[in-house]
Amino acid sequence: MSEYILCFVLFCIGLYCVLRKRNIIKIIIGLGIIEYAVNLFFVLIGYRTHGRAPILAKDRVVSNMVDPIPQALVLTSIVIGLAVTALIVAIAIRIYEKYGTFDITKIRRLKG
Amino acid sequence: MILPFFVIIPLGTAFLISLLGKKIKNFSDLLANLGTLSLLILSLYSIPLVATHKILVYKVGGWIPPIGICMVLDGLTSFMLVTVNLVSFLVTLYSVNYMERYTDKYRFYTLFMLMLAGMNGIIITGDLFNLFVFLEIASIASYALVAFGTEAEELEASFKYAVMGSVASSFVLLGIALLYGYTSTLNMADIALSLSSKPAGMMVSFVAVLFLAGFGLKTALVPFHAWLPDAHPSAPAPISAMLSGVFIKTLGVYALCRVFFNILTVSSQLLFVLIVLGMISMVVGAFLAIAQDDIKRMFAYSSISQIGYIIFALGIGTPLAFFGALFHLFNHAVFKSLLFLNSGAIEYSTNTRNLKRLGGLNRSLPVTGYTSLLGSMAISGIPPLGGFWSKLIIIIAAIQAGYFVSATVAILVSILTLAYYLKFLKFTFSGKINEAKQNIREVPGLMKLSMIFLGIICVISGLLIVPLFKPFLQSAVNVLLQGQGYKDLVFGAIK
Amino acid sequence: MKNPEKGMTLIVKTITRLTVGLILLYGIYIVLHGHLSPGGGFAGGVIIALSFIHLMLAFGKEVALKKLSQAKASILESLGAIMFLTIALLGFLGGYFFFNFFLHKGKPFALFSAGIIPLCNIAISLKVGAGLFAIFAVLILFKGAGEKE
Amino acid sequence: MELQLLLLFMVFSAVVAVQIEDLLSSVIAVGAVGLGLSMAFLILKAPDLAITQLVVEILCLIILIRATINKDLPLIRDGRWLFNTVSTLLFIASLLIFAYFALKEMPSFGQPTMRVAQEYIAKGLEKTGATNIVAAIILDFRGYDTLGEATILFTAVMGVLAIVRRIGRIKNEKS
Repeated sequence: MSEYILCFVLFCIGLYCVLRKRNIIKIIIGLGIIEYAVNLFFVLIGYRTHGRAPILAKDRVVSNMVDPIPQALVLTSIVIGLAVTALIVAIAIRIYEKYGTFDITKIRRLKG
Repeated sequence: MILPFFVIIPLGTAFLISLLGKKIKNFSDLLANLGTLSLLILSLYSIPLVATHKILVYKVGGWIPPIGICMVLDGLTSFMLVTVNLVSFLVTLYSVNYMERYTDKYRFYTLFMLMLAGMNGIIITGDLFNLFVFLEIASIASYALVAFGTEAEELEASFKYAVMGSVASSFVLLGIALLYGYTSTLNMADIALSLSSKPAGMMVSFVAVLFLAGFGLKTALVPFHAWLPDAHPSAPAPISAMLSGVFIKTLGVYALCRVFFNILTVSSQLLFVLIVLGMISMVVGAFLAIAQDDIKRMFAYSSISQIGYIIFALGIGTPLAFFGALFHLFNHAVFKSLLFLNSGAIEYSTNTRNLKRLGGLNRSLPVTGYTSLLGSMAISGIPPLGGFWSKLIIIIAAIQAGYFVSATVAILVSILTLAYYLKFLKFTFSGKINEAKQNIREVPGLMKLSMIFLGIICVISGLLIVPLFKPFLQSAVNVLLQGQGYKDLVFGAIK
Repeated sequence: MKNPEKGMTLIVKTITRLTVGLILLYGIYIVLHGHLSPGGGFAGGVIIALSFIHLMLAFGKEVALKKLSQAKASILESLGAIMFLTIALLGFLGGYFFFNFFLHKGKPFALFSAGIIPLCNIAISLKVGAGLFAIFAVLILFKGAGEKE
Repeated sequence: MELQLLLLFMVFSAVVAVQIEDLLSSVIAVGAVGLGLSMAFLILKAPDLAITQLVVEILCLIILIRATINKDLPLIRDGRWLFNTVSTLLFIASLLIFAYFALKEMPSFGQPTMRVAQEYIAKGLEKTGATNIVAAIILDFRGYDTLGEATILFTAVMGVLAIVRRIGRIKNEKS
């Protein structure tokens, strides 16, 4: 249980960073932390006490494997995180070029 | 089986366009249009399939669900496929000329087809994690497309949208993780089966709240709407049409419907939350729309307001309300894409979209003028256009269910809608023509063609409630109504 | 990275020359053994991309782009994507999209086993490696042309 | 026990990354979170993920440092919006409390249900021929997901290439 809670705390720290910080890079960092927390949560769900990695060995039978599905899903999720980070960093670099700052309170041509 | 082709065709075209688009002239135009046309034909072909089989399940890789991923074709799927692919075909037709104004047109088509692949993937999938993957494909493509013009405002809007969208995706993924931990499966029907054998508890409501936050952000319901009025106007007009017309409906409304009504059994409190959110969106969107001078921003706020109608109707939860919601979804997809394409045409010929600097365009842009008139009349609910019937059904459903106040609000918002569309028409098309805009010409033929098509659909979409065409909509409504029956149908079809 | 045109000091360059081949080799190993041991196409692809990025950071962008230009990387990426889609489409030979169409799955624990899985791994690694390299090259090149200093 | 310590370390680094005023330090602190995550995957018996997370983390770090380095950035201060901070904290706290009660209904840590996963473990080798069950899942049982994953990366690359175009529009000669 404590593992789950700590994982959620990590999620909330990321959320706080995204909602409250006024710097583009900090917001990207916050998104990264959220993504870490979700990935970690997935793997925590699949963990089995004294389990073994889901890879078959040549010479012995492995009986108590951890759940392989979350690992497969998280692999996909990590890639998604990387893709989003790369795209947002590209946008951020362009914004820096146009506005000369990373501070979103100074980037306010749109009123939304 | 046709189902995998809804993903294979757009993906294949996207990869080919990115490989060859730069080298061969006009190749990307041709291939993209062929791709969307074939998708439209396939999606129309899915209607008789659903009518005969009721539900079809395709097992990807030959693995039986829940071991493998399955694709499901039922009434709702077919309805959404027709809506999405109809709009996307007309939009690609329009882009052929419109996107001449931008550089690197082939990249536009690549991203467009990827976004389309994502949306089709979301619609046809029967697996929750797969839904998330395709949701991300569509979202990432749309983040990039919003910034396609690479002006400062567009980048800023895109950044805002990307951050909000990523947070929404994280909420959805967290919800999926919790559901997986709780039920130990990912197949939607299997999750429904597993949940039905467990006692109702906090878990399901927590997951429902997470999904509501995630999909609500993608739908731009009012507390989460801040990104939409920036992102939709910043995109090139064809993309605005796609985003407002079908994107928020696929990623938001469809996914929400599927998850809430077919997988989780949603409590009545949560449905009431939907009603409240829908009503707030309706009112706030309409009031903010009146104050706008930028045509596209006005339309974007209007999208929030109209999505409010759909969510409101879904929250009521009676058969008639579902019917109204889906009917309005289809109508809104048609007329909002028409209006955004019109705004693109206005911008194309006059280089501005500020209402204050326009006027008297009706003489020089007759096609745009008349189709905008049709679109505006349809969205504000003038009989006998499609929009009138869908709003009428929603209001009748609200009265039947006893929500008198909400029904009154819905009528008032409808009048407000008429007011701001009249403002749009008055400032743009009637009155004295601006001196500097004397010698503007009508937009190229393909753009006209796609606007005329959408205008015609606007007029005849009211026919969807006559008995001949009603089964198309009714089968989609039945999917929502059967609720938990979804899992039995899917498992029945596997065997 | 003060001067991305020229690269870093001699020490870094010498060590890079020694290690970059090994990193590339390790990436290829991870890709090919994806179905037997941890790793797989994605991780391997990232390692391959990292080896080129390593080259770019140490020697400057000219050297790295001579080995693999941005346009070529873009084409390779599209090819990888098409290859993966083709493998998936070939599944229709067995009747289903994504069907593992090798009837004989090979001997367990052998390098040539598991049907389409190693082929998919190779396609993914091609895609991932070329794609990430393209992203990185673009971000570096962008800086060279865009900012004032 | 070591898992909890690692998680605490990650939470601590995350707080540092969020609160520190210097951007480069912040990026490096988030790198620490990522590497901690990689170790956590190893402890949780997910070697595939550990490798992937490690290499992805390195790449992310390079990209992020690329975005921050060589720019004279002022230190970040925020604080004026006290009310907003309090309301955000309240929102997050209510989310945590809600999550706590929901998590009580989960199967407890270390005992997953593994209804569908059992099938993969039992039949994975026989049906696909791959000894790495994770590889068998991502490329055979759920290969369609991986097609989506590859497409996401492709989309991101196309998106980056589209966004960094120097000239987005062809200006109309009249205006």
